[in-house]
Parts: sequence; structure tokens; C-alpha cells
Amino acid sequence: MTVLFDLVLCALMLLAALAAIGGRGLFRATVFFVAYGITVALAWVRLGAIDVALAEAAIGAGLTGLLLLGAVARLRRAGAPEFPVRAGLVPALAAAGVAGATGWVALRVPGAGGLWTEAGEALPLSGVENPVTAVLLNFRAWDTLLESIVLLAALLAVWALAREEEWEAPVGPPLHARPGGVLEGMARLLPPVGIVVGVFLVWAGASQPGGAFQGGTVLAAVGLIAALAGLVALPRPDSGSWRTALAAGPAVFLLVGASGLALGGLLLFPPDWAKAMILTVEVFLTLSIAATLALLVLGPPQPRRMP
Amino acid sequence: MTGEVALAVLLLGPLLAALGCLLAGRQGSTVALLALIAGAAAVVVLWDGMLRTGPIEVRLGGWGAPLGIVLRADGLAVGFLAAAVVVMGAVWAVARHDFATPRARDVFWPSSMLLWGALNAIMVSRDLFNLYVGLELLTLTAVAMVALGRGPGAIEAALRYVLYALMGSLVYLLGVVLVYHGHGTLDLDRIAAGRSGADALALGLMTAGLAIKTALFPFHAWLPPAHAGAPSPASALLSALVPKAGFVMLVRLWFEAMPDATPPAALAVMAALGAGAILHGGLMALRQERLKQILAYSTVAQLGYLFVMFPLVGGAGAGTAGAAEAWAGTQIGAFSHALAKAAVFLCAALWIRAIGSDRLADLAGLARAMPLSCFAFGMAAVSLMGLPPSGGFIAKYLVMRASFELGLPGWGLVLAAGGLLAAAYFYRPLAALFAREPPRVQRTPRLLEAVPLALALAAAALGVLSQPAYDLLQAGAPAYARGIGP
Amino acid sequence: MTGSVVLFVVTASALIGIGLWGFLVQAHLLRRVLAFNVVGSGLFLLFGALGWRGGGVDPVPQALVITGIVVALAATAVALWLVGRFAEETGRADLPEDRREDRQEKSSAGGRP
Amino acid sequence: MSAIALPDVLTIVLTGLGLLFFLAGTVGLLRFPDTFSRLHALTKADNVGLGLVALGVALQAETWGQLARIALVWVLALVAAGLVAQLVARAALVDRRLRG
Amino acid sequence: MNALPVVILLTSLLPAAVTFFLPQEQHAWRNGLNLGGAVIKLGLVVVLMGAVAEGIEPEARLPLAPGLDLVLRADDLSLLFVSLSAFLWLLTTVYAISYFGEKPELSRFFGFFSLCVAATTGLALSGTLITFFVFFELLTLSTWPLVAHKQDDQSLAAARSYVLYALPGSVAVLVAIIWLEGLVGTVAFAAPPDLSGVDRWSLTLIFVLFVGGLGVKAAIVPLHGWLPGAMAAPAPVSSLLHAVAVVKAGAFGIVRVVYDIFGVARVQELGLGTPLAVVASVTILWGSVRALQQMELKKRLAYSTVSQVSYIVLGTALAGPFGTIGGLVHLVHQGIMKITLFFCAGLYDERAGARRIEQLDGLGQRMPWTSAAFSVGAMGMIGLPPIAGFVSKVYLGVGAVQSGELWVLAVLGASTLLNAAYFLPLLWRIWFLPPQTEGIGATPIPFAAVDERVPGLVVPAMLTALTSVAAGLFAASAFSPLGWATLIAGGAYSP
Repeated sequence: MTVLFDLVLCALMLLAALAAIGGRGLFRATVFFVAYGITVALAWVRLGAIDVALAEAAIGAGLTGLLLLGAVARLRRAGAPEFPVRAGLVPALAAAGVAGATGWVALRVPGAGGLWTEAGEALPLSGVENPVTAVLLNFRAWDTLLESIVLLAALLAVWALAREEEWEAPVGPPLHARPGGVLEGMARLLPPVGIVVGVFLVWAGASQPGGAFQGGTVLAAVGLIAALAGLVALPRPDSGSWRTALAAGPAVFLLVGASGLALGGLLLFPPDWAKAMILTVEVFLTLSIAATLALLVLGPPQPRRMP
Repeated sequence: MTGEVALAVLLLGPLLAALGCLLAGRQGSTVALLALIAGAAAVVVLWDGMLRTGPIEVRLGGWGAPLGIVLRADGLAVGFLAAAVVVMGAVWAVARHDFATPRARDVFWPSSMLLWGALNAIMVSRDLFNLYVGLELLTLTAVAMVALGRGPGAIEAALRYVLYALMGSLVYLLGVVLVYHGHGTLDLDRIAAGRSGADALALGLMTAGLAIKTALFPFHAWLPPAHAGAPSPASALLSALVPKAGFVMLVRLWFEAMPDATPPAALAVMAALGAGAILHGGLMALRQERLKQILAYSTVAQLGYLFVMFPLVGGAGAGTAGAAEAWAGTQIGAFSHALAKAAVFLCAALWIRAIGSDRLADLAGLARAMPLSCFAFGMAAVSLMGLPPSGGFIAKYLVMRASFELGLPGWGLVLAAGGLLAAAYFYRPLAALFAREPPRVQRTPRLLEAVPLALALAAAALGVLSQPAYDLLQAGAPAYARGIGP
Repeated sequence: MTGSVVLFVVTASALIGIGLWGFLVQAHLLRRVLAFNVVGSGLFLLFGALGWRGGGVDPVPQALVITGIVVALAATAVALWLVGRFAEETGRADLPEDRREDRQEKSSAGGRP
Repeated sequence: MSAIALPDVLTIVLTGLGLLFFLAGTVGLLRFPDTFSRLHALTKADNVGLGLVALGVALQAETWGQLARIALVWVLALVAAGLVAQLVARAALVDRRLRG
Repeated sequence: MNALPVVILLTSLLPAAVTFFLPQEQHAWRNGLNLGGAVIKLGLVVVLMGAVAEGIEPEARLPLAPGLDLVLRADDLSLLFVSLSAFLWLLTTVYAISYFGEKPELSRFFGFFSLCVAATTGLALSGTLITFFVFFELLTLSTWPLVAHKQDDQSLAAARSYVLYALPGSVAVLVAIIWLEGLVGTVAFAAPPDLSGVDRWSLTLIFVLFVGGLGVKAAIVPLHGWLPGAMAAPAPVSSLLHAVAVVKAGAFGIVRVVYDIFGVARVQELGLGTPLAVVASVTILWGSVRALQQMELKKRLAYSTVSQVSYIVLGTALAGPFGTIGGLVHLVHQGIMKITLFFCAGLYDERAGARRIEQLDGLGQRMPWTSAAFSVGAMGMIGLPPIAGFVSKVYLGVGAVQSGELWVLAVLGASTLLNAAYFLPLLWRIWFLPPQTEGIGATPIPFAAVDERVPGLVVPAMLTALTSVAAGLFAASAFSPLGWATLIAGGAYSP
């Protein structure tokens, strides 16, 4: 029974992917991409990796879809022409070659068993019960630290696109939400629920699927709705408070990591302190991730000229 | 213990400094200066510790190889850390005057610190996925700097750079997935211990990905517009340091992680691509009208030099003294290229500030108006051409001698031809500088001109005092690089 | 390997193939970024599927995939904003080297600025 | 097949009905001429369909927590559907007046 | 004692480093520094001469990389060239100081000028092939700005062609060195490598690469194209370049290759002696014929240099001690005589504005000292006793007979005639023809106003002329160039 479900799911995934890439209109392609993202999240659920399913749905389908939609609108505003999909034999052969080889090798070569056992043994010392969070925030904390810095670097790259004279202007697209309208009403209703869900996700991350990134994405979504509805003033790149929010997460992570030096090793979380240290890091990290993701979606500062 | 503290300063310092620069706004450059001083001190401590006790290994979080991430500062890594600090310091000195507007200042200083931090992280990391994240951070900061460029093509160059980089990192990641599936670990030394059927395909994919990131010949289309479009102090960083990260990763993969997964034919293909880069880069540089474009194509060519060593170090010559010479020569060549290329780009930065354009026609006669920076440009060009006295020459000599000893003289002649080509495309700007009537020049403080001169002299000094550089490379070098059998 | 995991591995490889084909053949920049994301999610799916043990997926690949997704998002955001800025400046959505003049450009329904 | 427990039968019946409503909504989407009638079909049919499916699944929930979550999902979906329908309708109206 | 070669090198390296940063108006400092450096260098060379005469061969070693050490070592052959360059550098510095006076960009000029001499000294004192190559390259780099000093189109074109010839030549030498070291390991001049194991074909190719690469600098015929063009450089540069630094470096290199690497016996055994002699002879004749056709004084002297340098190459190509001595001693004699001619050419150009041959008419009356020096130099070049030129030609002739290459005698005879053909008319015009007052022959400076009495220019010319005569007269003494050459040749032929 379950294999049939997986078959249908995989078929759906492939169809959605083909429609997203080969689809006629840009808007249609983006919509199919979001649908594709959801099916991939489902696939992760089927594989039993709930943390990743959450991340894929929230970030892979959600935020990326939002960015794509924003880009489609901007391209349309800029009047960039669309043109039909081109077939191409050589690229097709190359792509099929790589994919075929990868699939063939992945199936033929016996797996080396991965680090399931090592992670299991080290879990009690890691200070958290969820093995994924243990890997993310303890065993491979250095990766996650660099990853949070990557988000900041991406934001700097996006802000670099602003023209010189626009630097003082607030970020984000031109707003045309009707004051007192449905969007504003919604923007008042949703945030409390969103914040509860987000915080729960971060807190639950220690023992069940969840974590800083997934929680941060939900909080970012909440922030976006409030900002797009005009309830919250759109931030400006040179505003001190927003920059502190951006820098808080990585800074705490760095300082906690450095403090490990005194305890005998870089990025060392001694077992009995680990849970407390990881949670403090996670709280600040979530704050920064939410701020960075929201600002990434809002984009570089743009003048308030109406379309 | 002090080694680990020094490494911590070099890894966490730049990242903290970047956050500091973001918050400090106007005082961004001062925060950067503090970080650079700390970084320089840390490199000296590492260098000394390295020579005394061999490579410094750090098990992050105390977890050790399979589960956690291991960092190792061996001779090669410390050499690049030192080169990075020197180049960053020089770029800091010149960039202080350049990025006046709030937008440029608030993006350049944090990004440059992040770039430096990412480079340090990549040089010392022994974990494949950690290398991926470091490489991605390096690329995004580099894209940010290219996007800062004021010229018309800057946005297009940044876009092409990001597209190439995206696909490069994904292809590399595909290789990493296959390695994890085959070996069950991501640590270089543990991968070297085991064998897996997926090694060949994994290495092929990782090499393709890194070749795109290092702008090796067929995948170099993104580099010239990006490095010419970026503001000059930034292109000094981009050309001198960024492609070296991909190259070091390739060297570690091919010769430390999977030495015998590479058939001799593949080694020859890498060197052939390098030769193609030397030829194509050189010929294209001959046809450019703007100085920064010449320097950008020169980077494409000089990167080709680094790949000529592959068939000499691996394959038949593996483990012989010749292989160790070729390896050491190439690394010294990489260090001196970093110093010299940074020097010539910083000269371009000063000249663009002084006369507003880098077209060869407008540069005519600059030797009279700005003698110091023109002399620096000449010195650095000498090193890039591989003429004595310079690090470039020592590198060319060592690799050529190794190629003759190992019975593959063809690759040595490629280097010789490359040197001639470099002389050809550097001659045009040099002759232009020497023309008679100096252009109208906006006053540049003499101290600023001394910065590229210091870098050029460092590149030349690498030619005279190359023994310490050689000893550093040998300390902690993996077996294949010490002339001892694998 | 049970049947469904093999299925996921095959699908993931197919997704990588489709994405790579899309990236290489498309001229429109937005579609190429979209294709990049398809390759990314396919690749992560492959990583997860290969790490499948008994009840769930080996935690290390899970963590790496989460990190990978976030990094992919960061890169996509930069790429998309660059595409937007490039379109605003040049009024086109494809890189010069991809333009083939013989292709008849069908202008979409979007309003002219 | 031995007698299936009552809740399972109900779950199958309810989810089946729910799917039927979804099908109706989709047919409406494809057949109706203009945006407004399509919106009408979608919001009505899909919301009822979702309610039925949620009810069916709720029967399988073991803990109150899961039940609360399913209810939260249903409420959020309803609110979101209503909001989006409003916005799309307004956008269509503005678009028609511009091009009208 | 081992540090002596390094100190000699520093006496021109340090002044170069400091002079670059001296502002233009610091004439006193700049001249003092360079002259001081030159005098100290000459003194140290004399001390070194004493040491080497007693058989001590000081050596200094700076390790660069594995198997790549910079070695400075003084042996009799290197001393011959170092003494020549030290002596002539002092005179040329004096000459250049008064030649330039207040002209612009002097710090740059004197900086590269002393860098160029440092390269020549290093090249002469080099102990291994790779050290020789490092200084060989440094010479090219430091002479480029000197040739392009005037920064006008003509000198930039000359500098361009100079680099166009020199760099491929240096690549040839580098490939030869690396190929040889790939076969026999690091090559030191003190202990000639054992080439028995190497096959004839590679040895011949390596030899051809060496001669080709070094031949560019030694201006052997097909590769001499850059030399006449380099006349666009100011007089002190063309005199130092052609009499001492660049041209002799090439010849010195070939001498090193033939004597200290291959060994005369092996060169003959490989059958390379005769072809080298043929190439040298072709150059000698071709240079003289072209010199005959030149109407500009400096161009004529340039082509004369092309042919004269090949005497040295001819000497090395002839088997037997006399040929060797002839070649070696000509290395010094040609240097002294040619620099005299260039000093005088510079004087005629600077003081009388005479560049073309016909403008020389009657200058003997107004510029007697210069013309006297010029005549001594010219006659020396032709080979008339008692001036030095005669000694080298005699030894070369005897060497030719000794090695059984009789046709070389004919070449020497013919070239002597040709020398006479392009030098004697000059002397005739200077001393016996009346000055031309106007028309194409007249010099821009009115004849009456021509005045040569600038000590800084005339004294060096006179000194070099006297040295040429002294070298000829006291050839027999141990410390004369001939004495040194015999000492070296003795070494080359002893087993």
C-alpha cells in the first residue's frame, strides 16, 4: 500500500518539476514550483525526516516561492520579455548523463552505513535529545555558525544592489495595501498565532523535530505580513536596531564558541552546560535568522515611486 | 594550546570583525584594522608553532573525525593564511580612501572581513561539507563586491558570477553526497583510509564544481568581467585570493583524499586545461584595451600555471623528489601570484583614482607623475612573468626542472611559453606608462603608492628568501609532497 | 534498501537530471534560478534517501540538508534580486551570450513601464 | 476483512466525501467563465472539502495535542482562503476597471 | 674573504637602491654615491685580484630553494670580466655625470645604471649556471629603462625590439639550463659536470640552445637586430651597453659554456667547434660590411661592435690555447677600445652636434684631444701595433694556425681590411678635410663655437685610450689582460 503512495508522490514530484521548468508562463512556472516544493516536503515526511520536511516546506517551497513570485512581478514591471522554452539535445544528454551516472552509482555502490551509530552514542553528551539538532548545534556547530554568516553575507550582497542615492530609502517593494482593508485585518490576526507557532518550533527543536531555522522562517513570515500590510514601518539598511538584530545571532554563537576555548576546546559545549548554551544560542540565532530572511525577501532599499 | 588560540583568532576574529564593521558604520575600517592586526599576530604564532611542532590540529567541540569537524593548519594552509593577511592589509590601506559613500562602506568592510574569514576557514578545514559552506560564503561575499562596482557591466558580471557559482557548488555537493554514501564520513583523512566504488564519479563531479569556482579554462567566462567590473581594491582581493580556495581544495582532494582514484589520463587532462588557460588567458589579455581587463585575463592565465603540476605530482612521478619540487614550486607560485596580482590591481586602483580611467591610452606617461606605483607595477609584472628575482621565477624554475626530471618536458615548455605570453601582455601597459607626456593627475599621497610597492617587493623577496617559504611548506606537508613514497 | 527508498533515489536522480537540463538549456534567467532550486532539492533528497536506515534518515545528512537548504535559499535570493536589477537596467531577462536573435520574442501580457 | 472498527469506516467515508467536494471545486475552476465565479467555486467547495477531510483525520488522532493541531490547520486554512479570495477579487476588479 | 664577492656586488646594489629614492635635485648626493660605489668596487676588485692570483677562490652561497642556490664565486675568468666592468663603470659614471648635467629623471637613470652594473658584476662572479641566469635576466630588466630613457618614440621602439629579442633568448637559456640540470644535477663552474653519460643528441641541442640564447646578447648575426636600434639611447648607455655590459655578458656566457661546462675537448668532439667558428666569422664579416654602409657614426660603431664581439666567440671556437687566449684577451681589449670610440662619439654629438659621418670634417682642429683618443681607438680596432687590438688579432691568427683552421686566417685578414675601410675615412675627415660651413654636412653648432674642454667628458676618453695603448705595450706583464688570459687558458687546457 505505502509503495503505491510513494509511486504517486514521485510521479507528482516529477510532473511538478517538469511543469515548473518547462511551463509556458513565468507565473505558471512559479506556482508549479511551489507545488513541487510541497511534494518534496511530503517525500521527506515519507522518509521519516520530519525536521527536513519542515525546512523544505518553510524555506524550500515557502520562502523560495515568495522570492520567485516577487521576481516575476519585478520582471513584469521592468518589461522584460519572456520567450518560449528551447529544447537542446546536447544539454539534455549531459544532464541525463550526470543524473544517470549518479543514480546508477548510488544504487550499485553499497552504502557505508553513515554515522547513525556514532551520533546515537554521542547524543547523551550533546545536551539535546533530537539527534538532528545535536548535529546541527553541537557536533557540527561550526557549519551552522558559517551558515548563519552566509545568510548575512547574502543580505549584504542584496543590499549592495541598491543605487547610491537610494541607500537611505526603506527596503521593500512599493506597498499598495488598503488601510483598514482585509490584508490589514489579517495582519493583526495572524502574528500572535505565528509567533506562538514559531517559538514552539524553536523550543521543541531540542527534543522533537523543529529548530532555529524552521522557527526563524515562521517568525520571518509573520514579520513580512505585518510589514507588507503597513503595520510595521519598513526598515532602512542603516537603522542601528535592525543591524543589531541581524548581528545578534551570529555574535552570540561566536562568543559562546570562543568561550569554549576556556573550557578546553574551540566550540566545545561541556555536557552539563550544553543544553543551556545551545538554547541561548538558538534563541538569538532564531531572532537573527527571522530578521535576515525577512530582509532578504524585502530586498534592497527602493525609492517609494508608485508603479 | 597557543596554536589552537591562534587558529581561533584567525577563524572567529574576521567573522566577529565583520559584525563589528556592520554595526560600526563609519568606523568600519578601524574595526577591520584591529582584526587585521590580531590576524597577523595569529599567523606569526601559527607559523612559528608549525615549524616547531608540526601541523596544528583542532577537533572542534572535542568530537573528532567522523562525527565532528577537524581543522588542520599544515604548511600549505599557513602559507595561504599569511598571504591572505598581507593582501588584506594592503587592500585595507588603499580601500580606506576609496569607499566613502555609506552604501559602499557599509557593504565593503563587512564583506571583506567575511571573505577573509571564509578563506581562512577553507584553508584549514578537513571536512568536505564544511569546505562547501566556506566556499559558498566566499562566493557570496565576492558577488557582493562585484555588485558594488560602479561600471555599467557590474550587475551583469555579478549575475553571471552567481549563476556559474551556483551550479559549481551544487555539482561539488553532488560529489560530496556520493563520497558520504561510499565512505560514511566527510573527513579527508578517513576518506583516504577507505576505498569506494563511487570515488571516481564523486571526484569527477567535485573537480568539475571546483573548476567552475576556480575559473579553470573552459569555465572561466565569468571571471574577467567580474574582476574588471568590481571596484579595484575589491578586484585585488578577488583575483589574488578567491580562486586559490578552490585550487587548494582540489589539491587536497586529488592528492590527499583520493590519490589513486585519479587515472594518469585525468591528471594530464587537468594540466591540459591549465595549458589551455595559459594560452587563452594570455591571448585574450593581449587584445584588451583596459588595464583591469588585461589583469583579469592575466588571472585566468596565471591560474592555469597552478594546474600544470597535476601530472608531475600524481601519476608516475608520485612520491619522487621531482613531485615534491613541483608541488612546492606551484605553491610558492600561488603565494607570489597572490602578492603580485594584488599589487598590480592596487596600482590600477590608485591610477583610476588619480586619472579617472584605466584605458591604456589614458595611462600614457604616468611614470613621470606617479613613479613609485609605476615601479611597483613593474616589479609585480616581473614576478607575474616569472623573471628573476621573484617568487614567480622560483616557482617556474622548480616546476620546469621537475617536469624535465620526470621525463614530461612538455609541461615545462608550456610554462616557458606562458612566461613569454605574460611578458607580451604586460609589455603594453608598461610601455604606455613610459610614454613621454604625463596626464593631468590628481594628487595621491605618496604613502598610498608605497602599499603596492610593499606587495611587489614581497613578491620579489619571495624569490630571494624562498627557503623559509619552502621550509614552511615542507613542515606538515603530506607524504606525497615530501618526496617520500605515498 | 526497501522498494520505496530505491524509488526515492531514482526520482531524486531524475530530478537532478531535469533541473540540470533546465539550467543548461533555458535562456530566461528566472527559469535558470528555478532550475537551480530543482537540482538543489533533488540533490538533498538523494542525500536523505541514501542515508535512510530502518525507521528514519541518518541525522548527519538531515542536518547537512537543512544547512544546504538555507544556503541554497541565500544564494537564490541574491541571484533573484540580481536578475531583477539586471532586468530593470537592461530591460531584458537573459544574458547576452544566451541571446539568439533569430528567436522571435513573444512579449508577455505584462504592462509596459 | 474482519469488521473494521467504526471510526475507521467513518474516516474513509468522510475523507471520500471531502475529496468529492475538492473534485467539484476543481471542475468549477476549469468550467466557469470569469474570475469571480471561479473564486466562488473554489472557496466554497475546497473549504467544505477540507473540513470533511480534517474531521475524518481527527478521528485517527490519539492525543488532544494532535487534535488541536488539526483544528489549527483547518482554521488557518479557512482564514487564508477567505483572505486570498478577497484580495484576488479586488485585484481582478481593479484590473478590469483599468482595462475596461 | 668569502664575503668579498658579495660586498663587491653590494657596492653597486646599495647605491642603486638608494638612488631610486633620491629626489632629482640631490645631484651631489647622487653623484657622490655612485662615484663612491665605483671607486670602492674598483679597490675591492684589485684586492680580489691579489687573492685569486694566490689561488684562493672565495665563494658565498645563499640557498633559495632545494638545489637552487645563489652562488657568488671569484675565479680567474670571472675576474677578467669583473675588473673590466669595474674599471669602465667608474669612467662611464664620470662621463655620464657631466654628460647629463641637469637633465630630468636622473635618479631613475642612475638607479637603473648601477642596477645594470650590479647585474653585470653578479653575472661575472656567478658560481653556478642558475645564478648566472638570474643575473642574466636582471641585466635585461635593468637595461630596458636605460634604452628607453629618453622616452621618445624612437627609444621606446628600440627598447621594444631589445625586449623582443632578449626574452625569447632568455627562455632558450632557461630551457637549456633546466634540461642540462635535469640530466646531470646542479651545474657549478668550479667542478665541470660529467657529461659522459648524456647522449650526443641532447648535448648538441643543449649547446645550440645555449649559444642561441646567449647569442642574442652577444649579437651573433641572425640575432643582432636589436643592437643598432639601441643607439637611440643616450651616449653613456650605448657606451656601457655595447662596450661592457650587455654585449660582453653574452660573449662571457658563451665562454663559460664552452670552457666550464662542455670543455673544449667535448665541443670539438661533438663537432660543434667549426660551426660555431663559421657563425662567428659570418658575423664578423657581415657586421663589418654593414658598418661600411652606415652614414651615422653611432650606427657604424654599433655594427663594428657586432663584428668585434664575434672575435671572442671565434676565439672560443678555435681549439688550442692561443685561440682561447686571443678570444679572452679580446674580451677586455675590445671593451676598452670600443668605449673610447663611444665616449668620443658622445663628445662629437654633445659638443659639436656631429652625428653623421660627413659632419666630422675638420673637427680635429677644434677638438684635438677627442680626435686623438678617437684615432687611438680606431687604429686599435683595425689592429695596428702597439695598441691592444693588435695583440688579440695576433693570438687569434696563431690560434687559427694551431687548430688547423686556415680559412680563419683569411677571415681575420678580410675583417682587418674592412675595419680599415670603415675607420680610416673617418680619421681622414677629422684630421685632413676642411670643416663644412653650411649645407647638409655642416654641424648645427657653428664651427668656431665648438669647444671640447669639458673635463668630465674628455678625461675618461683619454684614460681609456691610454689604457688601450698600455694594454698593448705592457702585454707581456703578468697583470695585463693578456697575462690574465694566459692564466685562464692554462687552466682550461690543463687536465
